[in-house]
Amino acid sequence: MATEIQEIDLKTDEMIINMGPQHPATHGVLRLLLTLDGETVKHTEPVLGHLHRGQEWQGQNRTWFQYQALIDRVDYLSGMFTSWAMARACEEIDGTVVPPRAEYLRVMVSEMNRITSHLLWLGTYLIDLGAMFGFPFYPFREREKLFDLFEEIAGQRMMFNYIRIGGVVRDPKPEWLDKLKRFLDEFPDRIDEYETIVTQNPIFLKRTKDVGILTQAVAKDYGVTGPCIRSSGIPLDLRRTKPYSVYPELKFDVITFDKEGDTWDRYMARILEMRQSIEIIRQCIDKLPSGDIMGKKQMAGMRIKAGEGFSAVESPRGILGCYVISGGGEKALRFRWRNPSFCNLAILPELLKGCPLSDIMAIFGSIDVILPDVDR
Amino acid sequence: MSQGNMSTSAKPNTNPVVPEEIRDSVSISSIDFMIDALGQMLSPVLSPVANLARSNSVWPMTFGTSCCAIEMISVGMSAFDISRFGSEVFRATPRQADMIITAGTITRKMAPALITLYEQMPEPKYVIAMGACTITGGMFNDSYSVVQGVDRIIPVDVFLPGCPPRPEGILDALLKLQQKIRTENYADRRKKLYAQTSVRKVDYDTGRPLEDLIGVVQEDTNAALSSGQEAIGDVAKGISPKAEEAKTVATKPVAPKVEVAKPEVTSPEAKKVENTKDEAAEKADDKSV
Amino acid sequence: MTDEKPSEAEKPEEKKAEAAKPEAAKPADAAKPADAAKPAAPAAAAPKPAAKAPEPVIPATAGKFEQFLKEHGIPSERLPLSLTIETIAVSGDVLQSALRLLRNSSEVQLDLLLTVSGVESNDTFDSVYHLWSYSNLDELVIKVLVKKSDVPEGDLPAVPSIANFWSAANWHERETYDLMGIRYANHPYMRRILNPWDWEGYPLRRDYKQLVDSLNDKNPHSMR
Amino acid sequence: MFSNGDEIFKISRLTIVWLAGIFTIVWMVCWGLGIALPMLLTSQLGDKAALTNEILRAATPVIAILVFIPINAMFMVLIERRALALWTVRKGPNRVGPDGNFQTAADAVKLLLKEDITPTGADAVMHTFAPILFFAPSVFGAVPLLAAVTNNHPLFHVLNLPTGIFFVLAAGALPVVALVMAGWASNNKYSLVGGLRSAAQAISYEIPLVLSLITVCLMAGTLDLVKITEQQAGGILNWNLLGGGALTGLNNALAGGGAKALATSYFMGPISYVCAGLLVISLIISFWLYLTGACAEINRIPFDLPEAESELVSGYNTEYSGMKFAIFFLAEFTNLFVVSSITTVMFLGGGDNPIPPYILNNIPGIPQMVAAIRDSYFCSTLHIINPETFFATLWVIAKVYGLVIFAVLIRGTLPRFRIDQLMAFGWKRLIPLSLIVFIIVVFAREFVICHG
Repeated sequence: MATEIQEIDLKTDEMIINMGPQHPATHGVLRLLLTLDGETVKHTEPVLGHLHRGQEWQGQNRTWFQYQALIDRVDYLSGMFTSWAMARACEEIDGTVVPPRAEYLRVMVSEMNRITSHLLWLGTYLIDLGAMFGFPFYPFREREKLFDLFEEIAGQRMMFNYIRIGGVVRDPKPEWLDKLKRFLDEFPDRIDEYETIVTQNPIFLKRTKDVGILTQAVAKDYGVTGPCIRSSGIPLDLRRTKPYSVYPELKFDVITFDKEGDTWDRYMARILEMRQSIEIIRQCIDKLPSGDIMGKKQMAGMRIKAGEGFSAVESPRGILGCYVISGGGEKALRFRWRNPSFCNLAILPELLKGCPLSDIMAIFGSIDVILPDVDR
Repeated sequence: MSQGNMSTSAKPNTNPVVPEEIRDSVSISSIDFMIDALGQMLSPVLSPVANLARSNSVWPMTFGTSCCAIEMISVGMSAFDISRFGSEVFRATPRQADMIITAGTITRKMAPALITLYEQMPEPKYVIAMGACTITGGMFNDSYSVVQGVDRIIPVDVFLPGCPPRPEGILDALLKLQQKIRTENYADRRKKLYAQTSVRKVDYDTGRPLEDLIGVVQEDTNAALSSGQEAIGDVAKGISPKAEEAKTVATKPVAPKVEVAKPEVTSPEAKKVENTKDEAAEKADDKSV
Repeated sequence: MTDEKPSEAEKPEEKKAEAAKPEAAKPADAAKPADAAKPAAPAAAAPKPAAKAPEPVIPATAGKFEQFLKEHGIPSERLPLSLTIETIAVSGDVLQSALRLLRNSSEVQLDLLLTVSGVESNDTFDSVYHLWSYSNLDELVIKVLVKKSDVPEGDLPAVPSIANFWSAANWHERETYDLMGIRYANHPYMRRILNPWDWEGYPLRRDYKQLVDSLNDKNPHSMR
Repeated sequence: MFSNGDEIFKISRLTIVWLAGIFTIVWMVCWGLGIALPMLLTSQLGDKAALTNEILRAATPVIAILVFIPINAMFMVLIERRALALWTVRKGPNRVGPDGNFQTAADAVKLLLKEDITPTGADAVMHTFAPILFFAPSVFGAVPLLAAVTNNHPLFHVLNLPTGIFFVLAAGALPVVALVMAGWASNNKYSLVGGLRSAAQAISYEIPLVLSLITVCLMAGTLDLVKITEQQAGGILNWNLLGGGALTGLNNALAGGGAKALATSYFMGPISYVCAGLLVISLIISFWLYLTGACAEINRIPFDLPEAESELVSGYNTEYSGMKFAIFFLAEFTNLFVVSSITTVMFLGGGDNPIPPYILNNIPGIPQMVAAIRDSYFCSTLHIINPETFFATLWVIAKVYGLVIFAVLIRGTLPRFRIDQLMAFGWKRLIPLSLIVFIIVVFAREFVICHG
C-alpha cells in the first residue's frame, strides 16, 4: 500500500539581490545581480566595468616608456607579471636579446610576487569565509617582509616598474640576496603555521570541500587557466608546458590534482605553489649568473619595431597575455590584454547555479579575481 | 551596496525634475530636531567632548576599488596597525561608518555608487581622497572613463597623494583628519546635517553628470551629444561646485546651453555665475592639507 | 607626452593613417587625444622610415593550419604579420565552421581560446582570435577582416558570433563590441560590458572623441 | 620590535584596573542605595522610613544593573579589541587616555552624537523599537542571576525566583523577535535575510541549549539558581561541570569521610562507579553543548550568520546608525556577559572556590585573612561587604571573564558556518546528542547519590 504523496505547490517569489559594487566580499567593485530562491542562487549576472580605466586606450596613447610604468596597475597584486608580459611581447617584436642575469632576476622577482599575491589571497579568502579577526593578519606579516625586499630592489611597494623592455632596471646588491635567502629559510615554517590553522579546520573543510566543483569540460569551454584549472586536473602551467625565459633550466613540477577541483583544491594548489615558488627562487639564487641586466636602452623616446606579437606568462591567476601591434613608432597601435581574471570570472555564473548564498563568497574568493584585471 | 533596496519618499526641497530613484534616500528621525535645538544651546560645552570622541574613533568604511585598497588593508594589518588610533573597526555598511577612504580610481560607472554611499553615511562624515587617481585622475588623468578627482562628486576633507600612498601615509592622513576634527564646532557641524550631500549626481546608465542629463532630457539628445564631443580640450571650466550648491546645480536648467550650436561658448557665462558662488562656498567649505 | 612631436611624425603607421584620412590636415596639436588626427605636412615631408623597418619574413610555404583548413574546404589566407605564430585570415562566413573544426578535430585540438580582440587598422576592422591548446604547444591567430568601405554608414562592422558554441568568447565579444564597436551577429547578449550601458561611442576607435563634462573637464591641476 | 610580554602585562594591567573600577562603582551604588541610605534613614526617621527603605532595596539591583551594563560593555569591547590585537601581533587601541583605556568611551560618545537615520520606506516605529527590545531582555533577564553570583547577598534576596533558570531562558529567547523586527523594518534585503537567519538559528539552537540546562537542573533537582549554586559549593569536584554532584562522594571521602562516604554515595558498588563516570562525561558534553548553543544564541563567530559581514554586509543592523546601533552593540556584548554568567552559575559553581575547603583551610594565613576581613571596620560596622560575597564575586568575575576571553579567542580563530550546515549541525548533531545525554543522566543518577 503505497500512499501517494501529494505535492503542494506553495507560491514563492524569487528575490533579486544586488550585491555590489560596494560589498565587502566582492574584492572591490564587482556587481552581482543575484536571483535568489530563499537562499539558493537561481541566476547570477555579473556586471563588470566599475573599474574600467581604459588601460588599452592608454596603451595606444602613451609612449612605450610611459606605458610600461602604467601597467603595474593592470593587476596590482602581480605587477611583475604584467610588466613581464608586455616586455616579452615587445622583445618578441623588437628582437631584443635579454641578458641571462636579467632573465634570472625576472624569474626571481616574479616568483616572489606570486608568493605575495597568494598570501593576500589567503588572507582575504579567510575573511570571505568569516574568519575575519584572527587569521588574515598572519599572511600579511610575511607579505610585508617581501614588500620590504621589493622596495629595496624596485623602489616601490606594489607598483614596481622593475621589469622593463629589454631587461630589468636595477641590479640587486649581494645583501639583498642574503636577506631573500633568510626569508626563504623561515617562510616554509610560516606556511606550515597557516596550514595548521586552516587546512584541516573542520569548519573550513565543511565550507570548501565539494563546493564549487569545476569540471574540466566547463573549464575548457570558458578558457579557464591558472591554479583554478590545475586543481581541476589539467596540467596547464606555461612555465612547464610552454616554457619561457629560464624556466627550462629550473627544476619543478606542475601542481595538479587528478580529479575535478573544488574550492579546497584551489586553496591547496595555491599553498603548494607558494612552496614551489620558494624552491624556484632558491635555484635562481644559486644559478644567478653575472653580467649585464639590460638589453635595450631605456629612454623616453624608445621605439619598438613594426610588427605584432603575442606573449603570455603564467601569472598567479592564470595565463596573462599581451597582444601588441606596433607600427614602429613611440606608441603602440593596439594593446590588448588577455587577463586571467576576466576569463576566469566568466565561469562564476556557472559555478554559482544552485548554491546557497554563503557559498557565493567561498566560490568567488576561490577563483581569485582581481577587479582591475577584469575591468582594466 | 544597498541602493535600490530602499524605496524613496518625497523630501521637502527636492526638485521634481530629479528622478525618483536617485533622490536622497534617507530621512532624519524627528527626535533630531529636538536635539538640534539643544545642541545649539550646549555647543560650547559639547564641542570639546564631541571633538575628542569623534576624532579618536574614526571608523572607516571598507570602500576600496583598486590598488590603494590593498594598502588600505595593509594599514589595518600587523605591520602598520591602524588599530592604535582606534580606527581598525572597518564597517561594511555606510550607516555605521564615519569616514570613507576613497581608495582607488573612481570611474564614471562607480561614481553613482560612491555618491550613494556617501549620502547614506550619517553625519558627521569625512572623506579622505586616497591616491593620485582620486585626487586628479592620476595616471589615468586623460582616460575617457575616469572621474578626474573625487572632489568633483563628493566633498573631500583630506587629500592623500601617492600611487598608491604608503600605509604610513594613510596613518598621516588619519592624524591630519583627527586634527581637523578637533577644530570643529558642534553646532556648525549639526547645521550640515541636511546640506552635506554629494557635490553632484552621476547617472549610472550613461556615466554622465545628472545636471547635464536633465538638460538633455528636456531638450534634444543629439544636440547635447554633439556639444559634448566638441568640447574636447576647450574652455577650462572651474572646479566643481561644492556641497551646498549641489541641489541648486542639479536643479538649474542647463537646457539653454544645449540648444545653441556652440554651447561651450554660452556655458562659461552660466558657469561664471556658479563659480562666484563656488568661491564663496569653497571658502566656507573646509579643506585641509 | 613630452616634446616628441617631430619624432612622432616619423611613425609609419601614422602616414598610413593620413593616407586614409587626408582631411585631417590640421596643424600639430599636442592636446589631440587620438592618433587619428596627426599633422600631415611634416609627415609628408619626412623620409620613408617604413622601408627601414624590417618587414617580417614569412616562409613561402603555407602554414600547418592553413593546410589543414584547406583540406577541409575552408578558404584561408596566411598573413605576413608574425614570424613565430602562424596568422591566417578567414572570411566571416566560414569563421564559425573553421573554429568548430579547429577546436573539435583530434588532429589539432586548438581548444583554448585566449582572447577575441578588436583591432582597427587603416582600412579594416579586424576581429582577432588567439587560439591555443590545452594539450599541445600549437598556437594560431585567426583574423576576420572587415573592410571599412564595406561597413554601411551609421552601422557597425559585423562579424558572426561564436559565443553560442564557445563560452569563452562571450565576454570577449561583448568587450570588443563595447570598446571597438564590432557587432557580433547572433550574440546572446550583445550589451556593453565595461562601459556604462548607455555609453556613447567606441573608445578604442581612432576617431573616438572623449566626452568632456564636469567630471573630466580640464582643471588647473591637470597634467594635460 | 614587538614585545609580547610587554603587551600581555599592559592588557593584564588594563583588565585589573577596569574590573576594579567597574565593580567598585557598582558595589558602591548598591551599598549606598541598599544599605547605607536605609541605615541612615532608619537612624533618623525610625519606623517611618520602612516603606522608603523597601522601595530603595527593591530598586537597588535594577539600578546596579543599569549602571553596570554600559561600563561593562565598554570594558568588554576594549578587552576584545586588545586581546584580538595581542593574538594577531598588533598593539590594539592605545592612544585615547592612559594606554588606550578610554577608547571605547570615545566610541560610545561618538555613536551617541551621530546622526540617527531612519531609511525612507522603513517602518519607523519598528525600526526604533527593535534595538530596545533587543536590549531589554538582557537587563531584566540578568536580574535573577544576581543573587546567585553574589553568594545570596541579602540585597538580592528579593530577586531570587524559585524558577530562576526558566526566567533567564525565557528572557534570553526574546531578542530574536527584535532581530526579525530589525531585519523586516529596515527595508533592506540584506537586513531581511539576516533577520530571518537569526530567527531560524535561534529556534534551532534554543533546543540543545535548553536541554543541556535541563540536564543540570535534573541533577540538581531544582530550578532555583541560588540552590544550584549552593549545591556546588565545596570545591571543583562538586561542580556541575564534573558530573553534577556525582563526584561529591569522592569529595567527601577526600575531605575526611573515607571509605564510608564513598559507600554512602556509591551505594551500588561498581555499577555506581560506572554511572558516576557516565555522569561526568555527560555533564562535560552538556557543558560543551551549552557553550555551542549559547554561541549561536548570541551570534558569535562561528555562528554569526545573522550579521555575516562578508555575506550580508552587516546583516540585521545594516541600516542602523548612531544611537540605535550603539544599543545593538551594547546588547550584543551584554548578552555575551549574561551567557557567561549563566555558564558560571550552572556549570562552574558560581562563586565557589575551585580549591576544596579542606585544602584551603589548611593553607596557613587564609583563614586568618578571612577572619580579619570579617572583623574589619568596613564589614562589621559599615556593612560594605562581607567576605563570602567578596570572594564569591572575585571568583565569579574570574570565571565569567575567562569565558568571555575564550569567546574572543574563538572569534579570532574560526571561520563561519554556512546556514544549511549550521541547521544540519544543530538538528542532526546537537539535538540528538543532547537528548542522548539527557536520557543517560536520567538513568545514571538513580545509581549515585548526588550532592549528598
